[in-house]
Amino acid sequence: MSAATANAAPPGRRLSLAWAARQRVVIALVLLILFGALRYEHFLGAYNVLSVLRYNSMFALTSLGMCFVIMGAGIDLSVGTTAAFASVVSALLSPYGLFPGLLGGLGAGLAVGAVNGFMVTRMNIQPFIATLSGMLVASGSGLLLAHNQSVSVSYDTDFTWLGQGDLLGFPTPAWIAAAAYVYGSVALNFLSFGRYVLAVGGNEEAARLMGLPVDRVKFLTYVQSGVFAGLAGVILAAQFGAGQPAEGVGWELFSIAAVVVGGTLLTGGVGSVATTLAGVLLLGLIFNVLNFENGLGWISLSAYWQSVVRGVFLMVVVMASSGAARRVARSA
Amino acid sequence: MADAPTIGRKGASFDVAAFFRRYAALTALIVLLAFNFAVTPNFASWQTLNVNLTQVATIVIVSVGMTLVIATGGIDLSVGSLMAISGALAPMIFLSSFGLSYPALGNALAFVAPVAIAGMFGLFNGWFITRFRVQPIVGTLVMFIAGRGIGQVLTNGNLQAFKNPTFQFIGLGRVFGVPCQVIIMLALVAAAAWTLRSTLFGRQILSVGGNERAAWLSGVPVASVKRWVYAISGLCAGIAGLVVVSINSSSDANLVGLGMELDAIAAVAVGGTPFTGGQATVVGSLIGALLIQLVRYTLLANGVPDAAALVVKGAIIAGAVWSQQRGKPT
Amino acid sequence: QVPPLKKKDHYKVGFAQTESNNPWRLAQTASMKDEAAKRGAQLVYTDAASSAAKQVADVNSMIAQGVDFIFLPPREEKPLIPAVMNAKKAGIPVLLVDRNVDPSLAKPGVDFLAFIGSNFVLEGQRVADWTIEKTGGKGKIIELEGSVGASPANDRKKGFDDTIKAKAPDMVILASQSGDFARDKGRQVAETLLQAHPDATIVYAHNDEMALGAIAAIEAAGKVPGKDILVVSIDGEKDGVQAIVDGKLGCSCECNPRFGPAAFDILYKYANGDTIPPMIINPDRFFDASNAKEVLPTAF
Amino acid sequence: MSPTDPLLVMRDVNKRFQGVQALSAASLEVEPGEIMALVGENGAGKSTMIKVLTGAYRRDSGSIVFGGEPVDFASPQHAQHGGISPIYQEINLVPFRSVAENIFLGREYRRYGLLDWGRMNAEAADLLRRFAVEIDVRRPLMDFSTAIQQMVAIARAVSFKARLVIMDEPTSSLDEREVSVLFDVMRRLRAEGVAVIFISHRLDELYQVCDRVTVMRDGRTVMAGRMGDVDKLHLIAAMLGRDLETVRAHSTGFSGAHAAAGEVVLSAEGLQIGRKVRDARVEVRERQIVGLAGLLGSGRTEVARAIFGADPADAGTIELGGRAVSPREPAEAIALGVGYCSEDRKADGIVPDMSVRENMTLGILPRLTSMGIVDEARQREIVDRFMKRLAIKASSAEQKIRELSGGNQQKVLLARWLCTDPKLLILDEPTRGIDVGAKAEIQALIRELADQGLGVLMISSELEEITEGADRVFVLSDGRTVADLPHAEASAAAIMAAMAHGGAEAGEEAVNG
Ligand SMILES: Nc1ncnc2c1ncn2[C@@H]1O[C@H](COP(=O)(O)OP(=O)(O)OP(=O)(O)O)[C@@H](O)[C@H]1O
Ligand SMILES: Nc1ncnc2c1ncn2[C@@H]1O[C@H](COP(=O)(O)OP(=O)(O)OP(=O)(O)O)[C@@H](O)[C@H]1O
Ligand SMILES: [Mg+2]
Ligand SMILES: [Mg+2]
Repeated sequence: MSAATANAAPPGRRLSLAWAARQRVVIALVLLILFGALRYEHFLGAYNVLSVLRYNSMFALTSLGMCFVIMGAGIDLSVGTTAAFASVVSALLSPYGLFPGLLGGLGAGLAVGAVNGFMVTRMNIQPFIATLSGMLVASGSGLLLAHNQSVSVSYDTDFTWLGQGDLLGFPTPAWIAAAAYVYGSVALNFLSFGRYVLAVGGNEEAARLMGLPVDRVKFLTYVQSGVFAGLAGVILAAQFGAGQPAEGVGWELFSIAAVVVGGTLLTGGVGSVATTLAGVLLLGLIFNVLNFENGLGWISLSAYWQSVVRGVFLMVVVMASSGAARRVARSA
Repeated sequence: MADAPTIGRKGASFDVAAFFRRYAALTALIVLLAFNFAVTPNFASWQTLNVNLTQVATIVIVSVGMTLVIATGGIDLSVGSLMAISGALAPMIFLSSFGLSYPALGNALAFVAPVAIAGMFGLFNGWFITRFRVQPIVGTLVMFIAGRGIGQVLTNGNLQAFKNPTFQFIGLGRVFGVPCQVIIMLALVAAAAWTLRSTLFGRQILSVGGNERAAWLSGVPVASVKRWVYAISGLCAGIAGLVVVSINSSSDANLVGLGMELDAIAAVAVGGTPFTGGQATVVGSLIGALLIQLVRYTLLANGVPDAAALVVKGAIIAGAVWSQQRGKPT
Repeated sequence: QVPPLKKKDHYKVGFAQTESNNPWRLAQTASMKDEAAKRGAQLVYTDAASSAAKQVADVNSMIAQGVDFIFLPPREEKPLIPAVMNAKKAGIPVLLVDRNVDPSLAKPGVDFLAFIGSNFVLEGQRVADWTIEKTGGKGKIIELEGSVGASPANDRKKGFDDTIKAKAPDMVILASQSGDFARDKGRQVAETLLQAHPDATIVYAHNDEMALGAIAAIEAAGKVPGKDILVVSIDGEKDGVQAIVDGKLGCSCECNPRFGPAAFDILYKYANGDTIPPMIINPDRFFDASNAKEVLPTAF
Repeated sequence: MSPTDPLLVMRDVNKRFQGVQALSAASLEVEPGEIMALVGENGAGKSTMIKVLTGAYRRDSGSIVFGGEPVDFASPQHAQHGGISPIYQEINLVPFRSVAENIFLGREYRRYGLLDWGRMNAEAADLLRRFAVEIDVRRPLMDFSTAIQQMVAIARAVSFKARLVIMDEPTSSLDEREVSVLFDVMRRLRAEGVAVIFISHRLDELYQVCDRVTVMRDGRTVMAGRMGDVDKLHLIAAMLGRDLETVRAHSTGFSGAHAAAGEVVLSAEGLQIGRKVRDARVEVRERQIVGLAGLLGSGRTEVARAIFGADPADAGTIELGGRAVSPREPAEAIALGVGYCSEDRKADGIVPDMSVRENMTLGILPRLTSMGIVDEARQREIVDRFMKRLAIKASSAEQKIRELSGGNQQKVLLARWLCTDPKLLILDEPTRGIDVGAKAEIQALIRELADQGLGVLMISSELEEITEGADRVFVLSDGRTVADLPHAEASAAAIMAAMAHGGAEAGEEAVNG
């Protein structure tokens, strides 16, 4: 989607819009946590906090990859099925140990990412369509490899530690995601790669004329997204003890929403790694809060009302950040 | 800007290869037809045509609206959910006590109201996107999530089974032997193609997609054009929802239109409409949808396993869009 | 050992449904909710939206909320093991309903209280047996599978296919493709397969919804379901049984979703200190023309 | 390579786009350490020549020798490594990123493998100071005016330590002071032995700095010589391909009598818009061209956009034809008979993938429509008329506008407004980036339209255009109208004095002086 399509606002206003959105997501997250802490017993209990972190680390990883792709003005619809495919590969390799399983998953993600990147940069296919086919191919490959069934991981090796284990009292997957976000933050702010991604997303033509290796940068964002999705797949396999070829449905939309709620523009060129994480936690906590709400027994929200509530919640977050942006733009 | 090497490309003389590359989807469609005539058992029959056309109709109907949305540089993820809402509403209307006591009125209302309401939700998408300057993917993602929930809440998730020949004419009826939904599909394609080509609204859609700020400064009512485009997409989805439930004699808000957004978007892309907006071909979307449908038919009829079919489908979509890309003059 | 359950007047129980997108699941949820209300239990209900991973997270949130007992229909055999183990660690007994987990990884009566449900493989076998008897072991079959990767789909296929192979060497399965357990998709796939294999005489669908779609497809192709082509399926939902009454559907093996009463019975028995058998198989009925009319009111 | 060998030799370069032969056997030779002017009409192929050189386009045939070696750069990146540093015609930087980043993108400083922001920011600030630009280099580029952005682009190119710097119309958005700073930099480069290719439509500038000149026409190189040996008329004659006499007759587009002004069409008073415009006043009458002068950033565009309803004013009154109005949207202003030709062609003007025909009739489309259907016959008729009248160079009305040269795009946009038959036409830099020939034509056209009754509000950074063309001049300084001069008093000196000093007294001074 080209820069001109999103809205008629001048670029200055759009930047402050993104900035305001970033403040808002952190405030919204804090409010949601406060709400949960005050309303529900055990909400901030160690068990709940740690299991929420353990579970959402997968989405944190796919969203991080997505964040870079979107900052480069692309999109990656394949993250969910790539994770599923990678979970199958790593489950199949898990009997050989932790590292073979890990590398297998990463390799699978890398392969899908490379195919996506190739389609986008070499074949000139629009990212939405390119990664849509990547999504179908990854899903099909996973199912073929797994013969349509979940693949058991080996409990004999320490592979499952990657998903079920702890390190210093914290879930291993949460450590992995945290490390990835530290890397992401450094890469965005202190490595040429991150700056090139922003430049390419901000004005691809200018970046090309400035002599930046545009295609290589775009290619790498897709590869990186694939690798992070692969890592999420490894955690998926390790955490649930099985490679699951049919998992990952809707992960891409979750990730896109998290990235956007985190104040990264879908048109590219502006973004933040830290608030993407806030976006992930915000959207992830919504599920948790809804579960707790049902547990109160006052009202039993059916799954259907939950979808409506989630949709409305996303709408409110988006609206709030847009309203805040307008106020900021006026006072500036 | 980076233009393909132009060495050796002849401007004037007719280049057969270039022609086929330009019309890649059509070419692929023809090739696939030839393949099927040769390989697939029992392919050469009217019933095959009938099966394919009736199956593709809903995707095409949705693609028509989607093409217009994409022409403005937007995208509509909510179409499947709007199909579910419309599909849920129709039987609720004619099965209600009102609908049962006044069948004629109930049936008429069952056609009009769900489509109109889907259109209203589409209008809401457009309003949300223009009023809050939300990127279309996110703007329609809201309705993608909430819309199906609304459909499910309306029916409490229950499946509504019915038998109502009048209403089901839209999915099962035939006019001069042509299935009703095929006629609707062709009419919508023709209307949308004509709208894009010859009407003020059509030109405004393309100018908004081509350069929104320039269009606005030239007096094009950008926000209203966008709202209408999403409303039309909602209307198309509403019609498609009616077609689906009437063929099945049942409405299941959980499943009606599930995954339709990606099918429709793929059809539009394979048909040659770029996502950047400003250019669009509705007939292309029809061809794109037919191609995807025929691929699915071919794989199913030849017993290709479902998992492998996913891989093939992905490859075909990418391949078709790719050759389209190459055939385009720089 | 399975964690014990204290005697209480009012229990707080969790029910971690896997999805709510088909009539079968809806009936199951309704049955659980009704029964909970009847017995004065507070039900913590979650919906995993077809994701095994989310189902585990849902169970974890139940554990965090301190429920007394968990009813769990595990979406898949292996990925739900952590949920079972976490509950055990937290001292909460778990009753698996309608689907089982991998017995080599978690054992009934040890890691979780018990399994209650149907045997999907057996369902496939029963339908195959009925079909063989009805047709004299002759016919060409089109099979409509459930969702790719779903365990009922895999098991119902295995039960049926193996039985056909073993007992009716004259029968062939011409084609077997997924219809996603859905009427619309089932109809579309059936239309295509019937077109490609006009010689088919039998359609076996993994659930009634797809069977109903197939019936529509057969009629659209100008053939008569039940006469030209025999349709058989599983589930025994109301529309399906009605189709048997109408002569369009040959048979349907019941797979009863109304788990509520039996599941809560087990809970109270366990709290009483009774021993619970680790595997409880539902006495599913079998519907065909002989009994369809009578059972119609009791179908879900 | 001996010192006398040329640095760059391009020979027999051909480049064809779909249907357009952009370059045919064009050639260009540049010596080390010289400033080479490259001139030609719009669409002559100057930009294409540059893009072929830097590998942004691939040539169809021809040879390029750079520094004694035959070269074939595959991309701008390669050209940059090879020692060629270009500034392209449209400012091509990344708006969201900081100024320092824009300067250092592609060759960042690192410390311990990480980006060294401190050093980059410091050096960027130093570098810009050489261009007399003092700004916070950590802020995003888009926070700054077009002029500053252009300076940043120039600073970036110069800082590459290249052997050849190419500037494609860098001055079109710079004011006089900034231009002279730029020229100093160019002279310094020359002193350091760096060659410069300088493209500009402002011929006077060329004489100030350039050593030699190459003239292109219709994709061919038609002349090359020492700047001092070619006088301006000869240069124009070569560019246009006409003889000297014709050129002489055409030298100023605005010559001719100033007709008596009629009724007031626009009167705006006390306009306040955001923080940039605080108290602006303009008045335009029928048959009158009103100039709006001011330094870059003085708020002229804002005033124009407010009258047009694009960014509504916060305070003040706007009267059109004697009726108080407050258009909230361009569509409303258009309905009231106002047209606005914006300064940024690419962002606010063209719809790139649409044809010339569609672009031209975008504003008038509702009027060509009955029952929602566009009357194509009338559309074509109008388009044909204006293509002839403005001498628009395009292969046909169906050519995509993005394939046209900048000048011809501008003509199409002008036609877009002319065909709506407005009462008031606001032109924001109407001749920016337009060659002399077309410029005179457009100016004559503006005059002609005004004489037929149109009121014109013309924003221009070229003083000549204002002093010669305008019947009345308003000068904006820092968001205030500081002077209101009739044609007779609107000398360049008076206008500059008003712009420079600002404030009411200064305006008076200028009027009196
Ligand atoms: N990408 C393109 N596609 C098709 N035609 C093009 C393209 N770029 C340039 N042209 C054509 O090539 C010719 C030369 O254009 P070019 O931009 O080089 O002119 P120019 O001398 O730089 O003009 P100006 O002074 O207006 O910038 C023009 O006729 C133009 O229409
Ligand atoms: N912060 C900003 N955000 C968005 N747009 C801006 C901002 N500042 C200026 N602009 C727009 O950029 C354009 C150029 O502004 P500039 O600072 O050159 O003012 P100007 O007085 O209109 O200059 P000129 O003398 O070129 O007409 C105008 O269209 C203005 O509306
Ligand atoms: Mg140029
Ligand atoms: Mg301006």
